[in-house]
Amino acid sequence: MSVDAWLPALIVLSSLLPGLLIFFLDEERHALRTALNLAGAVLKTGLVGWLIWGVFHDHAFESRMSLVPGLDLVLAADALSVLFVALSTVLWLVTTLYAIGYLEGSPHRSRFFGFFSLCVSATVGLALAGNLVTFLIFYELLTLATFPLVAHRGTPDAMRGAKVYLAYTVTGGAVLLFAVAWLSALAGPVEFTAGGALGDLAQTHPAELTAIFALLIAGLGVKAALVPLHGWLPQAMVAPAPVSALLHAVAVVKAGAFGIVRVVYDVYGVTLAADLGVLQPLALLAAFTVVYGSVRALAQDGLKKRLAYSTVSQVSYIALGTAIFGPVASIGGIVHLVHQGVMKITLFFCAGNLAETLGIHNVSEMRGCARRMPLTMVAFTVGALGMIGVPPVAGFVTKWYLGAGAVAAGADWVLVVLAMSSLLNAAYFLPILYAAWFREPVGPWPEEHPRGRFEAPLMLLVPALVTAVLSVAAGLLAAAPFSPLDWAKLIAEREYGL
Amino acid sequence: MSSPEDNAPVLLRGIAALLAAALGVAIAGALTALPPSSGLRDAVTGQMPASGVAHPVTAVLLNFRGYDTLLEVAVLLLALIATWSLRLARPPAGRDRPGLVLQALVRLLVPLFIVLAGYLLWLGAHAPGGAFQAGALLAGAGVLLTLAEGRPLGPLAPAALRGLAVLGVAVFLAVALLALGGGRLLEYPRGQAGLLILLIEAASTVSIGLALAYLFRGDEPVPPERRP
Amino acid sequence: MSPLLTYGIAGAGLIAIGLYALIVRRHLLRKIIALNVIGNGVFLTLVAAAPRLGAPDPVPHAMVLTGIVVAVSATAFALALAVRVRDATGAAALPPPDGDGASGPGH
Amino acid sequence: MPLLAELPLLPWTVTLPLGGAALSFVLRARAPAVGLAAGVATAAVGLLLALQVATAGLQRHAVGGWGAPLGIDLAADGLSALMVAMTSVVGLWVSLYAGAYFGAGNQDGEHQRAYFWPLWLLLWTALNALFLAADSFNAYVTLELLGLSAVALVALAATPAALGGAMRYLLVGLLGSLLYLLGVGLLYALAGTVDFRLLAAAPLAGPATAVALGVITAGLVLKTALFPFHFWLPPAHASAPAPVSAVLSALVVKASFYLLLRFWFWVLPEAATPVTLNLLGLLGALAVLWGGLRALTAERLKLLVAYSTVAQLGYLFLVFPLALGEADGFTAWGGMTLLLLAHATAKAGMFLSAGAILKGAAHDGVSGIDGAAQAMPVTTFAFALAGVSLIGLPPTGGFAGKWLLLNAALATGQWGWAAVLLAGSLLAAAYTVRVLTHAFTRLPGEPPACVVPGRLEWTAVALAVTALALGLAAGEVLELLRVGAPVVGPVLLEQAR
Repeated sequence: MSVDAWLPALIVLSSLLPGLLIFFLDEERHALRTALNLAGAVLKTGLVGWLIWGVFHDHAFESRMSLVPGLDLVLAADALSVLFVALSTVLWLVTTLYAIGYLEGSPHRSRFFGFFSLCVSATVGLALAGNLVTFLIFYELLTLATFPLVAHRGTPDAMRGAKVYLAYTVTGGAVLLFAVAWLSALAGPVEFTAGGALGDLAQTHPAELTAIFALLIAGLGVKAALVPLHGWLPQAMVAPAPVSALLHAVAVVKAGAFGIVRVVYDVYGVTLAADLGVLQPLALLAAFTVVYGSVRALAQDGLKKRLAYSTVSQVSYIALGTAIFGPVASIGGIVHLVHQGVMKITLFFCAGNLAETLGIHNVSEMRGCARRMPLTMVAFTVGALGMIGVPPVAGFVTKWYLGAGAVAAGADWVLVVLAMSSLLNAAYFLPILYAAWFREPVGPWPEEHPRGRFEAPLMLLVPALVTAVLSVAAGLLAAAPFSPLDWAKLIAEREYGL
Repeated sequence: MSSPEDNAPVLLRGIAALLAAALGVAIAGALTALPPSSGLRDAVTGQMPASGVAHPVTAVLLNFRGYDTLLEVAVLLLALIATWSLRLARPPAGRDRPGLVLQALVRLLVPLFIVLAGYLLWLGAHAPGGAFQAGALLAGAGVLLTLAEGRPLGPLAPAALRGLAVLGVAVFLAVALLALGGGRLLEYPRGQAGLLILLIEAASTVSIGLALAYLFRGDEPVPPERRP
Repeated sequence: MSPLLTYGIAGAGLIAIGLYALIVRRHLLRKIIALNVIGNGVFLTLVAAAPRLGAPDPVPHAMVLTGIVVAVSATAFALALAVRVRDATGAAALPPPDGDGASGPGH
Repeated sequence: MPLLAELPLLPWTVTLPLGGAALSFVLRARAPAVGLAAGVATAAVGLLLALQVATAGLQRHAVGGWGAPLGIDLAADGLSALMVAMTSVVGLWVSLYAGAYFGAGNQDGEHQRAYFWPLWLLLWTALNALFLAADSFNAYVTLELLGLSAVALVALAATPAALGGAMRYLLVGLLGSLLYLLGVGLLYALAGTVDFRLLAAAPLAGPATAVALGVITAGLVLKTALFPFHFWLPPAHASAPAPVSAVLSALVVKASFYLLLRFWFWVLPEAATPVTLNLLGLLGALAVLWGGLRALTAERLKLLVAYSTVAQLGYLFLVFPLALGEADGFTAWGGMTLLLLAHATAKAGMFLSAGAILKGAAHDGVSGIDGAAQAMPVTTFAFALAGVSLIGLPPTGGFAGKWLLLNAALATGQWGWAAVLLAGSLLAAAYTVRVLTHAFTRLPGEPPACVVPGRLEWTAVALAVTALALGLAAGEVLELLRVGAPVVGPVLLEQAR
């Protein structure tokens, strides 16, 4: 057996094994735990680099294990999975650093980092899943691994949020399971194939396929926080900041969005989905979610809640781009998987820093905070401007391609949605920026946290700055080879058979 | 015993009556529909010479279907262990002094019962009888002794008592496993069947008698020094 | 009606009576007796249903003997358990089926 | 392996625990050591037997050398080998757990220690003997041995609730076995044999056969606690000592269900009609829903787990409409078996972890385990992992089983059963989470110290991990299950494109 058959499995194991080891570490083994975490993250980054190189050169990576005859566990790499794997790997590395700094001195770190690693393993696993069942397995695993993270603080609020989170996701998981089982009963094992895996089933069973599509989207839509299935996301804000960052940027909502992309492109095939007439309703739902999330964000005073509703809105750009038939819009949707990730994680890191250092939890408390924490607020500003779509931050590239794609597909109404959403984004981010940079603080800042040479501990500050730089880089260097945009173009070419 | 009220709701009574009647009718109906047959009678008769005993029921119980009987002896042992595990409260001692008549009767009857048990045990090989009947007689003697003296077996050490209780299962199992060494479980060596069956039955008689007698008594005898 | 069938129908009747009493009667002693009535009905039925061409088939007889020993063992244990239930709960009847509700340590 | 194929493992699987029971009763002071040794040996022989069947096919041993119909045979096919293996695995961990559970030192603890071992080994004897019985009357004797030892083990807890539960359990169990005996007697009168294989070959039909199958089914359904005959199970399982609860829920109820399968799938498959099959499936479906709802509202932790057993048993009954009479019944058959095995290991792990948590808890309510994730993270992990398998989330054995049942339901167009599977999963998720939120709730002040021996924690983890591993080894399990299976077909039904 060649290494190509092992690489996907190794990538999953590189975080799974350290995670399992960490569970059994004593609370006090700080150095060993950190070493394990970082070794896993660095190893994974290296392996993913290898994977990117291989996929670009058309190597076939596939690890396959038979669970039951006819039910295989397949980990494989194609261009789309590599994009998501690379995103999660890089952001995991950054978030791990952040989490080590964030949780210093708090109890139950072994439990936290154990589940943290499991969570990333599940994300990477579902990114690399080569068939629907494998995707389902890691999708459910992700639910399980994130529940203890949301519940980590053990306070009544945390328990309530965790319960709501689980109620939503498990129900969604059951719906997804049902849909996958139905599809498998109809079509046999469904392997992800560029251009669609269902063959001529559409001729014989169009009604069933439409119903299954609706169920699949409903199941995935819970994690992707499509309205009206988004209720858990604002409640899950009780989690510690690194968890929120991970949930919003990489793991949970992204898994749902990624699943939608997979279903449309690699299960149904975009042409078949368009023929069935299921793309239009999906596009409308996504567009509604984009606007709805922004409107709700406007009304939130809690900083993390505002960011949460912003996620509801931004993640639906991905579904929107996917649901518009045509390669240009697809590129916009796919590239936003990455762009939204780096921008949103920046914002959450900053929110965590503000809360940790200055005790700021609400937008109304942010007046003048930029003077006290200029670097953090620079990062925050970059993320916020990116969300609005101001060039040269990455968000602009997304919106550009979405708009151009919509026009090319004759769906001009999407432009209206984009314009509205950008206006709303501006309406709920710009006042924050204005208040933070240009207004006087209400009173003296609390001095309860010891200050070092920098405004915040380095472990908290550096990750935010790194992701901010990445957000700008993804926009500035969009035309460069191996940029997210370049890679998204490669994916679209393969999906549309160009 | 205290008597709980014995009035069940009418609905429950109605359902129960319906269920019971339906079951009874179904069974009776099934019985009328049975075809005539001879069952395994001819098979048993054909193998009687090889069974080591002359009575067909004993042959079935201890040879052809001896494995059932091994488990059955285990069930009786289980009942004893289970009952002892309940730790029933002893009624306060010395409430009724046994009368002279009872004591005299016991002295007369117990030896007689033991002799009769031996006879029944031996008889089982060719006529109705055998270990269970013999054990029941022994238990009768034990019950009389319990009534007269408060315990069936005098001042026997608890460990020895337990040893006697498992004797039937132990000997049965030992014979079965010895046979397994030479072929199959409980496959008596050629010509030895009669003797081995008698051995098993004798050991079982002791254990059955002891178990039944102590089931009558209810609790496990505890040595005086461990009594609370 | 052949005599064997008479026994069989009597057995069926015993089973029916026992089942009724088992469900309806609340006192544990009655329930245990009801079970014994059912048991005897079953044994009677089995002997009556035994193959009946010519001389009797010894196999069902042996089975019934085994059944009787098992029944004796079970009855003895059931009686002891009934006494224990009465001692612990104060009534020789089954407690309500679903004793929910948390209770203190020692459980 | 020619040597393995010739070992007489069938009789040893039954006689070893029986001998161990007798010895542990006589040598009371050394009962834990003797009992544990006998348990380990029995488990080893049981697993070896499964390996023997997997490599050498069907096994049969004519006790006494007579052979059916005159004598009694012991036999093992794929299903019985898996049941014995399940008993071995669960039995091994429960034995290790029990060695540390029943406290030495005080008088009650000493008493429980002394009596647990002989009773538990007799129960193990009964289970192995039942799973290997090729003879329906012999199975009756094992049923009685099983029922009595199980009741005595429940009563070992000696609380009023346990004694009442044990009494009800005993009465129901005795009624069930008498009904079963009646049916076996009727079948003997019809066919002149009680051997399963010969009964299957006999031309059985007519009203007497129907009555016989009816009373057998009624008796076994009563013992399996199928809705609405489940009323006796929760109080008995919830009030027994933890290792006993584990054994009852994991193994004992499966024994009567196993016999039900023997009769319906092997002996009288032609007697099944759509109405009877759907009725059994419907009762199973109601059990899934009712058991799940009651688990959701139960106030005591162990009662919650016991009601979960009622629900999980319900799933198994879906095999009747999904596999019997279907041309490709093996998908559902395999799914049912995987669910059965996964439930055995997961539920045993769940009861063991619940028992360990409650040892240090203030009371036995669900909220009594507040803070358990802090004090006993390992045990909480075991409980959660077991719950994951009960819910049916991948990659556990519970998932593999549900996946196959779901596929069978969808491929044969029986939508209702698929809906039941999903509803049951949601309920299971809800009650598992109910417990976990309590476990994760932080108690004020310093985290409570863990008070139980490590053995109570690790054995529960081992069982939960086994439930997980079942999902990964599902292929091997199904291959073994094919040995002598009553239904055929591919594992997953492939729809003609």
